[in-house]
Amino acid sequence: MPPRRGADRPTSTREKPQAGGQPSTDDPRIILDRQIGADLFEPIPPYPPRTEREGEFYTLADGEMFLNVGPHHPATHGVLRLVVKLSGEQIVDVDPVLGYLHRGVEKICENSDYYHVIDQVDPLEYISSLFQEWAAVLSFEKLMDVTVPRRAEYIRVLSGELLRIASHTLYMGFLALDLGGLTPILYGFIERDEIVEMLAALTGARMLFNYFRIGGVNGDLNHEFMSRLGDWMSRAARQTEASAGLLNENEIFVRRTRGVGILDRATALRFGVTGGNLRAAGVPFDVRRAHPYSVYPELDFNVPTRTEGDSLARYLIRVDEVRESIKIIDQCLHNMPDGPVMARLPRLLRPHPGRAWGACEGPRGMMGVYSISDGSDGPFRFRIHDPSFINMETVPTLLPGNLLADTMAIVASLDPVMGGIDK
Amino acid sequence: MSSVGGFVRGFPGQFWRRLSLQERLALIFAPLAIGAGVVTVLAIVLLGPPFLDFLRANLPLVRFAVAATAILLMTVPTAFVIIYLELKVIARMNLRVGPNRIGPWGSAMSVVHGLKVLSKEDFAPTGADTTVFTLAPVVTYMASVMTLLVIPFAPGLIGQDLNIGLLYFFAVGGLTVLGLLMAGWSSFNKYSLLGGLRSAAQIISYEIPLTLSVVGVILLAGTMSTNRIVLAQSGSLFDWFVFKQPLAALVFFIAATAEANRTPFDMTEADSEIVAGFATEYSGMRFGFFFFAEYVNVFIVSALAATLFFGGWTAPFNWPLAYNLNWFNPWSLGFFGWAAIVLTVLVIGSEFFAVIVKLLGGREWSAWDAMGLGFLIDLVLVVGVLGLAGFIAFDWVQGIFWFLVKTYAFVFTFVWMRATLPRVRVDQLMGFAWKWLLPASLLNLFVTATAVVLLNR
Amino acid sequence: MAVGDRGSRVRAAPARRLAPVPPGELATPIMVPNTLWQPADPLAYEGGRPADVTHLRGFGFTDAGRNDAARWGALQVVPTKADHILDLIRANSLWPLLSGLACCAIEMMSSATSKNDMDRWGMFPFRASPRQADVLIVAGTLTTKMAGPLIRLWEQMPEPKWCVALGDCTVSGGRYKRSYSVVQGIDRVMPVDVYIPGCPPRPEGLIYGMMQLGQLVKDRRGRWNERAIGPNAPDDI
Amino acid sequence: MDRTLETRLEARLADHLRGPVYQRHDETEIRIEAGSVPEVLRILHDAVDLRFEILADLAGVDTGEVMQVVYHLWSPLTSDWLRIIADGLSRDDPRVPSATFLWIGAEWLEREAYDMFGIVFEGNRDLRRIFMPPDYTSFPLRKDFLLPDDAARSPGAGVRHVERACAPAALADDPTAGVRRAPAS
Repeated sequence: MPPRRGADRPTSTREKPQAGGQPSTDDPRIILDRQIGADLFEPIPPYPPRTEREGEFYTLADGEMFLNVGPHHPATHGVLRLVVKLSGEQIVDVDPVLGYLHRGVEKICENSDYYHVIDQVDPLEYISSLFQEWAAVLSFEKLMDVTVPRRAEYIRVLSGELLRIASHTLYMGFLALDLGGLTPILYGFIERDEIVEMLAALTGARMLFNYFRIGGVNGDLNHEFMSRLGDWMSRAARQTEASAGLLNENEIFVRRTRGVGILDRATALRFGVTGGNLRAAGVPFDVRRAHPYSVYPELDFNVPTRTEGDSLARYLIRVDEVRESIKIIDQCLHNMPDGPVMARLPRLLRPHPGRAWGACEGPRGMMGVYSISDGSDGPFRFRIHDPSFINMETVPTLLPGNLLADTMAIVASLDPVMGGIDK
Repeated sequence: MSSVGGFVRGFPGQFWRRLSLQERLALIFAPLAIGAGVVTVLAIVLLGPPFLDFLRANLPLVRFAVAATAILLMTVPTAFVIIYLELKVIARMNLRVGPNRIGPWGSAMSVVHGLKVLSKEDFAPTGADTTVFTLAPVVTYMASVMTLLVIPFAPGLIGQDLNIGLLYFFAVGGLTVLGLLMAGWSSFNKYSLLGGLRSAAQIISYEIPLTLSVVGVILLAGTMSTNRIVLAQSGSLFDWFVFKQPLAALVFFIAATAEANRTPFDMTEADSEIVAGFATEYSGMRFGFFFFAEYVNVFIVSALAATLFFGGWTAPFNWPLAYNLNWFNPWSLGFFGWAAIVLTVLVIGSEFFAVIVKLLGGREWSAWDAMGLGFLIDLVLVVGVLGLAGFIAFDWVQGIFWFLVKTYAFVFTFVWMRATLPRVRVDQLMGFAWKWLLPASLLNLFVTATAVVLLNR
Repeated sequence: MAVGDRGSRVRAAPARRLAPVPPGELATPIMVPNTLWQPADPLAYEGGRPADVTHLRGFGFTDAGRNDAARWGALQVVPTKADHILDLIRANSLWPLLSGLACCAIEMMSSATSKNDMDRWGMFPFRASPRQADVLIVAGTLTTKMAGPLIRLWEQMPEPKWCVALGDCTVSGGRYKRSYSVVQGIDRVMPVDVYIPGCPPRPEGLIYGMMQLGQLVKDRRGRWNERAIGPNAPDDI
Repeated sequence: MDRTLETRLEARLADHLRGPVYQRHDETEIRIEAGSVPEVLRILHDAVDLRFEILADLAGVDTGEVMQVVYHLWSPLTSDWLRIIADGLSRDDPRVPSATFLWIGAEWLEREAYDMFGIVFEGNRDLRRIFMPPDYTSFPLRKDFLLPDDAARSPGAGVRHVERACAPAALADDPTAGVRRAPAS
């Protein structure tokens, strides 16, 4: 039998075992083994600790116990697994275990050509696929010195901001759901469905739009998209305000999130956190402004910033960003230029050998792609940087000291997407 | 010879083959019905008087047995109704449709869910303490059901009119936590354990404000018998205790919400934190018991709130109770008279409506369909008429009506809160109980006692 | 381990029906290491050998399977008509397990929300605990690391239970056919009743699949343990 | 393209640079020795005229001959992304000092690079596999970890191998045979 791993078995809290502990014989697991005459029991972890951190974590003090949250848990947003060390209901330490959704996308991209890569990066940020495509095509366009037509840029910004709103409405809903509220997630899904349906009219897919192309976008705006968008824009502001008010004015929600999981400015910078979580800590870092990449320099919008850095601030930042995105969409619709939506490119893309880094601002932070070309028709190295990965890395810092009930509140307020974290 | 034998053997077969389905049914069931009727009449005539004497001899015992059975039987449909209410109301509040396929407007959905849960595989996880694991749902369910014994549904309709009714209620209702704790401990699962401990802490700390908030009512009514508390509020709308004890009513409602483990105090089965709390490892029938007990609890706390603060079965306005119908004494006809009346009404009415349906519906309605529909229509009408007559004639029908109206208003409020509110944290929950509810109920008790003393002087 | 018997066939295969490959290269077939799950009672499966396959085809017809009161419960004593009625009931109240793996999970939730409401057929609420769920909707890519926990979830669900493979990745590996860490179709590690292709399928697709599952439940007439068993790959692979 | 950044970098990092500062589009690229990573990152982070305070990315690269560790930094003082390539790690035993003393966020990024490439970051206190299972032995993103082609044409007919059991026969004598080479830029 291959070594059984993981802390997902109950462990004795009666004594203080060594790292990779040897619990006492009244451990229920040993009794269980005797009952069924099998040798299922293995200490946790089943191997001597490989790092000092692991040894420190898997050593239980008196009155502490491990709780294995996930990989299947109603509130882990996918297949995240948090091994939580509890004393009572208070969290002592957390060890996130990733990789339950590691699909080897980078390897597949390095074995495909540039067109397939755009399709392969879609399922990473499966709530907001376009931004991962955007980072990829930014990097490829730098590799190939392609200039994108302005109309294509505007269409990219338009669809991207729509998807940002969809992602943020889902974020509010999931945060409320993890706090026990049933209704906001359904209201959020109403908005999200509206948006993905209109994007489906534009791109042909509901979730994994394979829409952006190197040097433009796949198709021009069509009538159904514009009519749906008009319908939605006529009530978007009112709807978002209403669904945000459902939570902002809820005393229980505010009490659950204020002052919880505070991520201060210095820590956020040392972690390299980007996106709303960083802006909630007081750093006005937004790639759209800090390092303009599309037609964003021409557009007028603010970068909302807060200083508290707690869950409530992170939530309110998202609400403000939805307002800003609506402003941006309005401007895009008003100064949408005419012209082609694709640059003239050869069928077979063989850029000169070189390296390029493209980054764009996704709903969760900076999406980056570092691609190396060796002159063939596919990237030699394709590196995907996902903001959720860094956001999730802050969890072992934010959680200890809080109660178990706050675990999911904090994780949800960081807005992780497991597909992006695990690649 | 063979022909005779063939005739003898063939006769019943041929005769049977000639009959239509209805005739066959009639041929089978008519003798059975006649025989059963004869046996029944004989049994009533011969064994009736001594049996009635026996029952009359020890009436309280019989009364208690009947009441207990009736209450136990009544909990299941109550739970079904409330589950359906929750499914549907929450769906509407979520801008959804909710169940609408099974039964009219999906009204059979909860029944189907319940039966499905009961028919699932039922096992205890390896390493669980099987005895405790099995007993826990029973304890919870029985604790909930037993509290119904002192709820007055209508004048005269109460399981047992104990003079310490409220004390009994809180004592027995407190047993619920025992079941939850047993479930959490015996499940061999840390989530279950956390849920059980949470429920213990929560329910025990909310018992105190709950009980204290009721003491004011007891002072005003001068009794602990729920029946007399209701009587003390009889009269008009403004005799209800909610107007004399607003603070107590508020505290009671909040504490009762926590007592029934309802949102925003549903820490014990907080989905997003501890997977399903104490019920994580439960499946099949045992889980069904928990499932029912939760909703029976909702009904019970709603009923108690209506009883203590909203006048129980008393009408919100002065209603001429027991309207005197001199021209018709229902008891003068006796059993057979009533049976004759009901049968004639049903048969004739069914035929009448069946004819109408047949005429309106035309060909696609077969005779049996028409008769079935006619029977349904007639039944609905008869029940409606009888109910109206009963509402006018008997005060207990009125009592049940008003009682259920008030109770389900509260049930709706609970469902509404569940659809609206997030969940509070454990420490916030405890802090609220000890820092706010307890002082409030104590203040209310003090003010009430002072007022009672001053007014009585 | 979970597909150990298939693995043995696989190792036998290439020499016979495939171009010869350098020894050792690309040789090790996928063994989804079922390291987390073990049957609670090893004797109940395959005559005491710790089970490699986690489905019930082999088990349902052994004596242990027939006489396993815990597994069959009351269903053994009720007649078939009653089973039919029970199946009507079950087909109309299918509680999915709230377990999303990847992208398709979002569409799974979307199919339960206001726009297209699964609750109309009683496919709600999503249960958080596998003990109370009827349907395991495997929504999203199943990686080799997640296979063990998923099999464990499946084993924790009480009979009768059904499995729905939602999305291309779960049906056949889909766009991750070439990946080094993805199970090529969950029917290599667990039984599947309904396959719903699409990347991801629309919510209507999931609802249609669930209605098909209800039809399946009715058709089986109480023989819910005779379910179609993966893998869908030919046996001689 | 920020010309002043080039002069600033050359002024600050003259003795660490290995090759000229390379600029293209909105990126500035410098190559350094693996050993000098801590000093360079420290200078870039602290120097008042550089202030590269956000670690945008940390990537491992296997060029077929050598390993690289690539850092991307962002500074409010320049309009360029700064790319630092720690070059010349041996494929047999790639080692590089950790950046966690400056950015604790680099911890998981280095774990990922270790998981995918086997690059050992000295000073990282939690250098385990992060994505693949703990008992996994291969390093998938190395160039000699070959993906099988489409299911129909692959040995095993669609049944995927999880790991490379051993080095392919072709690679036995030449460890980089059949491996795509990096561009010689």
